[in-house]
Amino acid sequence: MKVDRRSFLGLGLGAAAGVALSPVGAKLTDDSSIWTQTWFLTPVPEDGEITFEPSVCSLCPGKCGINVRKITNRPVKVDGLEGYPVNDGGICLHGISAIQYLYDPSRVKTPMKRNGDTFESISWETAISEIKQKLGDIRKSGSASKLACVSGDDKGSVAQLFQRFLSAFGSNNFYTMPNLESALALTAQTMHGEDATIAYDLENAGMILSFGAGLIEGWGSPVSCFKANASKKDRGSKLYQIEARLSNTAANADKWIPVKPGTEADLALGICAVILKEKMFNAEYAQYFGGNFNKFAAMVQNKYSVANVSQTTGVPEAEIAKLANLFVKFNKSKSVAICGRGKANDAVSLKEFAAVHALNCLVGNINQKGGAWILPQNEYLQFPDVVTDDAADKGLSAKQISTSATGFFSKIKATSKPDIEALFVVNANPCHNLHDAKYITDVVKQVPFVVSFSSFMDETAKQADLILPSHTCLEMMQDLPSGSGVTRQVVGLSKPVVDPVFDTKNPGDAIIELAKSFEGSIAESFPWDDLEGCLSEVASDIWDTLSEDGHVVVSDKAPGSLPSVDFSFLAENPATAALAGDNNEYPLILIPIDNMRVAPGAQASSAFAVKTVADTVIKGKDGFIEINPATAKNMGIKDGSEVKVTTPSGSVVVRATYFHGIMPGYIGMVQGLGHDMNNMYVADKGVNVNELITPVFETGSGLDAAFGSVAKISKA
Amino acid sequence: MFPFCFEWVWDAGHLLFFGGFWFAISILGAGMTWCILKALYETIYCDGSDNHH
Amino acid sequence: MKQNNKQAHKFGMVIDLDKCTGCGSCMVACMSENNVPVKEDESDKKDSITWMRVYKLNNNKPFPETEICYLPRPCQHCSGKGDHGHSPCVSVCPATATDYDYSTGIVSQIYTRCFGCRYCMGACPYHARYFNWWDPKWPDGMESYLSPNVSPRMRGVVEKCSFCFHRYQLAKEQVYYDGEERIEDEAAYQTACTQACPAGAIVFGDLNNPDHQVTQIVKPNPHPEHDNHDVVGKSRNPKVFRLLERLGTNTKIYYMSERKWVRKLGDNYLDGEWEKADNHHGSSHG
Amino acid sequence: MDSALIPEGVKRCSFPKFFIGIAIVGAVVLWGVYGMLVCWLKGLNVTGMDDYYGFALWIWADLAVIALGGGAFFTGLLKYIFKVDELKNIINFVVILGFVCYASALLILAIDIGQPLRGWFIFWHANVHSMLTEVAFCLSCYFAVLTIEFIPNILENRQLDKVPFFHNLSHNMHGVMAIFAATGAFLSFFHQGSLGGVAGVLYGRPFAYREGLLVWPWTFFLFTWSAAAFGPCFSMVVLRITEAVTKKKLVKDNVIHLLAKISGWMITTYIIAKIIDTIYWATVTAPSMGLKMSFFFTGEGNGPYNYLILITEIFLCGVVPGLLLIVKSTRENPTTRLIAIILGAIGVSLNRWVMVLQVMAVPVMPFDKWALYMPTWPEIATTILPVAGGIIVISLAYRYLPVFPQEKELNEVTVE
Repeated sequence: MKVDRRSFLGLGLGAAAGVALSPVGAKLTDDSSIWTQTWFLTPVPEDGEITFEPSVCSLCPGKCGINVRKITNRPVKVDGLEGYPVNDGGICLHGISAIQYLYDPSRVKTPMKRNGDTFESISWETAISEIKQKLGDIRKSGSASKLACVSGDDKGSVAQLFQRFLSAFGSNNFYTMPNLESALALTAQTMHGEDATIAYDLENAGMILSFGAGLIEGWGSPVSCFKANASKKDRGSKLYQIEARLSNTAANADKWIPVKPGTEADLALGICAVILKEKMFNAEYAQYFGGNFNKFAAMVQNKYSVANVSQTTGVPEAEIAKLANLFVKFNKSKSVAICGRGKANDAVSLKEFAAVHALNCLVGNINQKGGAWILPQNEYLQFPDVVTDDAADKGLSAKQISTSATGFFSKIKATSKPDIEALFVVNANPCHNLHDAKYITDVVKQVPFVVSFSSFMDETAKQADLILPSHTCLEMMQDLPSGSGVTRQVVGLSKPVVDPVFDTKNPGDAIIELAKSFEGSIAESFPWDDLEGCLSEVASDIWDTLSEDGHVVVSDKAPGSLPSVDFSFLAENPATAALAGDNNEYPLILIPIDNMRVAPGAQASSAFAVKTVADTVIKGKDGFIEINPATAKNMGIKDGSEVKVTTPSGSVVVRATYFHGIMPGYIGMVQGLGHDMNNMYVADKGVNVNELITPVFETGSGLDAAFGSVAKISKA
Repeated sequence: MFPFCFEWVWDAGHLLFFGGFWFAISILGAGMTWCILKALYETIYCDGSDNHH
Repeated sequence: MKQNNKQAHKFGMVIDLDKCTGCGSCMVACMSENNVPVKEDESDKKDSITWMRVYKLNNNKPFPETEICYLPRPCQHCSGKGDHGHSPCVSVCPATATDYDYSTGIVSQIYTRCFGCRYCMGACPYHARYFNWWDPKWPDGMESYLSPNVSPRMRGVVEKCSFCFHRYQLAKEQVYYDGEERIEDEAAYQTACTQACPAGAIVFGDLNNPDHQVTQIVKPNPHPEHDNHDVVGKSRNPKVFRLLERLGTNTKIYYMSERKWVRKLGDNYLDGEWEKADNHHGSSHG
Repeated sequence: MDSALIPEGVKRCSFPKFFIGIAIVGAVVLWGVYGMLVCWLKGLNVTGMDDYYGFALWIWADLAVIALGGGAFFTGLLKYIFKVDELKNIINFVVILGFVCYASALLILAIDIGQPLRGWFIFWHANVHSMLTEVAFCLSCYFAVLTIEFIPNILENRQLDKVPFFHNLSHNMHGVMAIFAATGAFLSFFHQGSLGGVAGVLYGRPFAYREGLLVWPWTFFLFTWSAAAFGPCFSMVVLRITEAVTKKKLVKDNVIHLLAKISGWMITTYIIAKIIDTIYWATVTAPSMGLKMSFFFTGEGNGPYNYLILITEIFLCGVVPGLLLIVKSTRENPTTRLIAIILGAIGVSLNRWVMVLQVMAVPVMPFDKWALYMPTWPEIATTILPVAGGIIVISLAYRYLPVFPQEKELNEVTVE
C-alpha cells in the first residue's frame, strides 16, 4: 500500500483522536495522582495497637516519670507521666527526644576494641575477658589503687555497683562529674555536719532569691523547677534573679539583679551582714547556731559591709539593703535562697553554696514549708559489706588522688610514672564536659587502659581502649533516686520499654558480669546474677512497691527536727576563687551560658533538640558568642561577624551576636556544643566552651570553681 | 470539577465559576468542532475546487 | 448550612507568656507527635519545619533594662474576617487542600491533596506554614519511631500545625464509644504541646464551651468590634491579646501577658494608637 | 534547502545561518531543560526560595510574561470586536507572542509547584474562592484560544496550505475568529484580573491587600488594565527586535502609531488609577492595619525595597511612557517611542515584581524581620528557558509562516 501524505496525516490524526478518546489518558492521570500520593521516598509507619508504658527518664539528674506510647512494641512518643511525684505530667524536650537516642547515628552498636586509630567489633565475652586480664595484671602488680572510675553521679545501684567494684578491687579513686547533688551534700556536710542533702521547697516558697540558679535553664530537677516557677504568678510568689546575664530565668523573674559573676558569695555574705547588723535573723532558729556563729557574724559585718560588697559585686548599696529586707520580711519564713550557676553541673564553689545556705539559716527557713530542707541521704540501697582481700586492702589504704573529677585529671598528668593504670568511664563524658577539655582528653589518652561504658561514640569513648556500650534510657532497667534539690524523696524504676536496638548491655549487668569473672573476693562481693537480682536484694525494703508501681515515695515531708548550724567554714572567710590569667592581656570575661535546649550532660543533644536551637547559637556549623552591643561597637565588631576568642586555654573562631542582656565586658558562649562525634545533627556545630576555660581549684574544697575565663576577642 | 463530584456544592460560587468555565469551553469546543466538520465537508464534497478564493 | 452553630466546637488556645520559659518542650513534643522530620542543618529558620515555633521577643532596651519574652507560635487557626471561616490560607488554596472545619474551628491540611503552589504560605502573616523543600529523611532505623497517627509528608507539599487533629479524632471515637455525642471533657482532647508544656503555660480547649478554662480566661466577645467589624472574638480580658488582631484574621490562639511591651508587640500600631487601644481594652472590661 | 517551506515572495537568510542561530539559542534551551530536570528530580530545595519566600522569581516571571503577553488579548479585542482593521497587520505576530508567553507561563507553573504530577488537582479539586483557581482555569482556556488563533497562521504555511482540509479549516477558523477572540477577551479579563487578585486578596499581607468591588480587590482591575496598556508596548518592543534582527521593516508605521497611541492612553489612564490606588492604600488601607507607608519602604534590612522602586515603577516606567506615547511628536519619533515602549515593558514587569516579591519581603508581625531572596541557577535557567524557547518559536514562525501581511509590500524582493 502506498502511503501518501493525505492518508499519513489522516492516520496520524485518527490515531491521536483514538488515544485521546481511550481511557489511557484518564488512567495515566489517575495513576499519577496515586503515585505522587504514595510517594516512594516517604516512609509509611506501620499501624498497630497503642499501648502506654510508664518508666523513669535517666537523661539528666531530674529523674522525671515518663509515659512511653508504643505501637506494637515500638516506642513512638514519650510523654510526661501524670501523677509522678517529681514532674506530674510535665516533660522537657530532651526527655521527649529519648526515642531519638535509641537510633542515634553515633550509637556504639557492639562492644569495640581499639586497634591503632580505629575500633573493631568484638563479642561481649571477649571484651569482659580482656578487661579481666588487664585488671588482673594490675592487681597482681600490687597497684589495685591504680584503677579509677569516673561516673556521672554516685546515686542509684548502677553507679554504686561501679563504686563497689572499685572497693572490692582495691581503689578509692571513684569520681563523679560536677553536679548539683554533690555540691548540696558537701554544703550540708559543711554547714550541718550531717551526711545529708539539701532540698528546696520552691513550690511553696514566697520569695526565691536565686544566685544565678537557672531555674528554667535546667537547674536541679528541671521540670519540677519549671512547675514551681510557673506557679509563682498564681501564688503571689516572687523570684529575684542575681546574675550577669539576662538568662531566661532572669527574664522570667520578677526582678533581675545583674552581678559580676564569681562574686555571688560576696553578695550573699553582704546580705548576711545586713541581716545580722539589723538583727533581722530568725531568733528561734538561732538557738541552733553552733560553732563560730559569733565569729561569723563579726567577720561578715567587718569584711562584707554593704559598701565593700557593692564595690565587689557591682550591685548598688541600696539594692543590697533592700534585698536583705525583702528576703527576711517577704511572707516571713517563706523566703529561700538558692545558688549554682545555670544548670549547676559546671563549676561550683563551696564558699558560694555555704554563703547562700547561711542566708537560709539566718532567715530560719530550714525544714520549713517553702524553705531549705536538710534531708538525710536516701539510703534505700543496703549493700552487704564489700569482701576484700589483701590486694584490695592495700589499695584502699592509699589516699584518693583528689576530691573532684577535674582535680583528679589535673593531678594524674603531673607525674611521669602513671598514677592510674586503668580508667572506667560510665555515664560521663569528661573529655567534653570538664574544663580544659582538650587537656583532659590528652590525659585520658595517656592512661594505659581506658574502658568506656558509653552508649555513644562520644569524645571520651573515642579515647577508650575498650567500649562496652550501654543501653540508652528507654532500653534500661535501673533504679533512679530523685535528688538535685527536690523535696520529695522518690525512687523511680526505669524499665526497658523496648528491646535493645543494638548489642548493648546494662552497665550494671556488665559490671556484675565482670566482677564475677574474677575469682575470690571480688566475685564474692557480687553474689548476684544481674542488676535486677541485685536490686531485689539490696533494695528489698521497697522492691515490691518499686517493681509494681514504678516508683516509691520515701518521704515528702520536711524532717521534724532542726539541724544545728556550724559556721566555722564561713567564719574563716575562705578566699573566693579567682580566675586564672592576666586581666590586662585578657580584658574580657567569658562565661558559659546554659541553654535548656542544649543537652550538657553525658549525652549530646538529640536531633530534635538541636533543631530548636536559635540561629544565634548555631548557624550552619558556626558557634556564637553573645556580646553586649556597647562592648562590641567599641571593638568594631559587627552583629553576626566572625571573631576570634582567645583565653589562656585556647582560641576559637566563632560569630558574635549582639545581646543587650549581657553585662558589658562579658561574653557568653552556650555550653554543650562543639561535639566531635559521628552524628551529623551535632557534629562540629559550634565550639565546646569547656575547651576555653581553665579550671580554678577552690582552696579547701578542691572543687573546680572556674565560673568562666578571662578572654580577649579580635575580628577574625 | 463536575457537578457529580463529591466536592461540588450548589452555591453561587460554584455556579458562577463553573458556569463561566463550561460556557467558555463549550464555545471553544463547539466553534472548533464546527470548523473541523465544515472543513471536512468541504474537503470531501467540494473536492479539488478552491471555493474560497 | 455552613456556619458556626451552637453544637460546633471552636478549639482554641491561650498561652501565658509570663509562664513560658522558652524551653522548647512544645516544639519537640510537636515534632515527635506529628512525625516532623529533622534535617542535618536546621539553623536556617526559614526552611526549618517547626509547626510550633518559639519566637524570642525583646523590649529593645539596653543593659540592664533589657527584657525578653518567648512567644510560642503554632498555626493560629484563623477563622477569618467576621468569623466566617475564610482564613487567609483557606480562601486562597486552589485545590481545597486546606480547609476550615466549621464543626471544630480547625484549619486542616491534606498533604496528599496539596500540590505545592505555596500560595497559602504567602497568605499567612504568621509564617505558620512550612513547605517540604526536601524529601523527609531519617537515619537508618530511626523511622521506627514514626507514629502511624500522622502520615509523614512527601516533598513538595505544605504542612502546618493541625491542633493534633488525630487526637481529636481519637477523642471523638472514644466519646462516641462511651455513648456521648460530643467532647465535653476538656482533658479528653489536648494537643501535644499543651500536654508537654512543663510550665503549664498553654491552655487548650473549646472556646464555645463556657466550662472550659480557655473560655474562662479569654472571655471572647462573640460580637464584632464596633471599630472593626471584621474582628470577632476579641478577648475581654485586658491582659489577653491576639497576634495581628487588626487584620481581622480572628486567630484562635490567644496570648496573655502582664507586660505591656509584650502585648504591644502583638500587633502593629500607628503613633499613639497603642496607648488608646490598651486603655480602651482595660477600661471597658477591666 | 528549506525553500519549499518559506512563504512566497519573501527573502529569508540561508538555512545554515538560520540553523546556527537556532543552535545557539537551542543550547540555552538545553541549559534551561537541564535546570528544569534538576528541579523536578531533586525537588525545590535547589531554588533560593524558603518558607518566607514561597513565591519567587518564577511567579514573577509568570505574572510578567502574562502581562507582557497581554498585547495578544488586547489587540485581538481591538481587531475582532472593535474592528480596528489596521491591526490585522500585526495581529498574527501578537498572537504568536501571546502564545509564547502563555506557554511559558504554563511551563513555569509546572516547574514551580512541588508536586507537578498532580498539578491537575487545581482543576479536579478546584476551590472556587481561590484567585489562583481562577487564574489556572482562565489561563489554560485562554491558552487554548491562543492556540486556536495561532493554528490558521500555521496552516497558511505554503506546504500545509496545499492540503485542502487544512486550507478549508484555516479559512473556516478565520470566519469565526471573532467569537474565539471574544471568548479570549472574556477569559483574559478574568485571568489578568485574578492574577492581580492573587496579591490583592491577601488580607494577612498589608503590603498587598486592597479593598475592592464585590469579590475582586482593586488590583484585579488594575492588573487587567495594565496588561492591556503595557502588553502592546512589549509587542512593539519584540517587533522592533525582530525588525532589527531581520534588518527589514515588517509593519507599516501607521499601524505602529495607532497601537502606540492606544497604548499611550491606556497607560496614562492606568497610571492615574494606580496613583489613586497607591494613595488610598497608603493613607487608608495600610494605616487601618497600623502601618505607615514609610514602614514598607524604609524598614531596617529592607534591601532594595525603598521608595526608589515605587518612583521608578510609577513615574519613570508609568507616567513617562504614557506621556511619550500620547504626545504625537514623541510617539512618532522612533527613538522616543522606543524608549517609551521599553520603559513600559519594564514598568509592568516591575509592578508584578513589587506585587508579588516585595509582598513576601515585608514583615507583618512586629517582631519579624525583612526577608530577602536570591535566585539560584536552576531558577534562572528555567526562567530563561521559555525566553529562549520563545525566540525559537518566533524565528520558526517568521521563517516559515506568513506572519506579516505587509512584509512583501515593504520589502520588494529584487529578482536576480
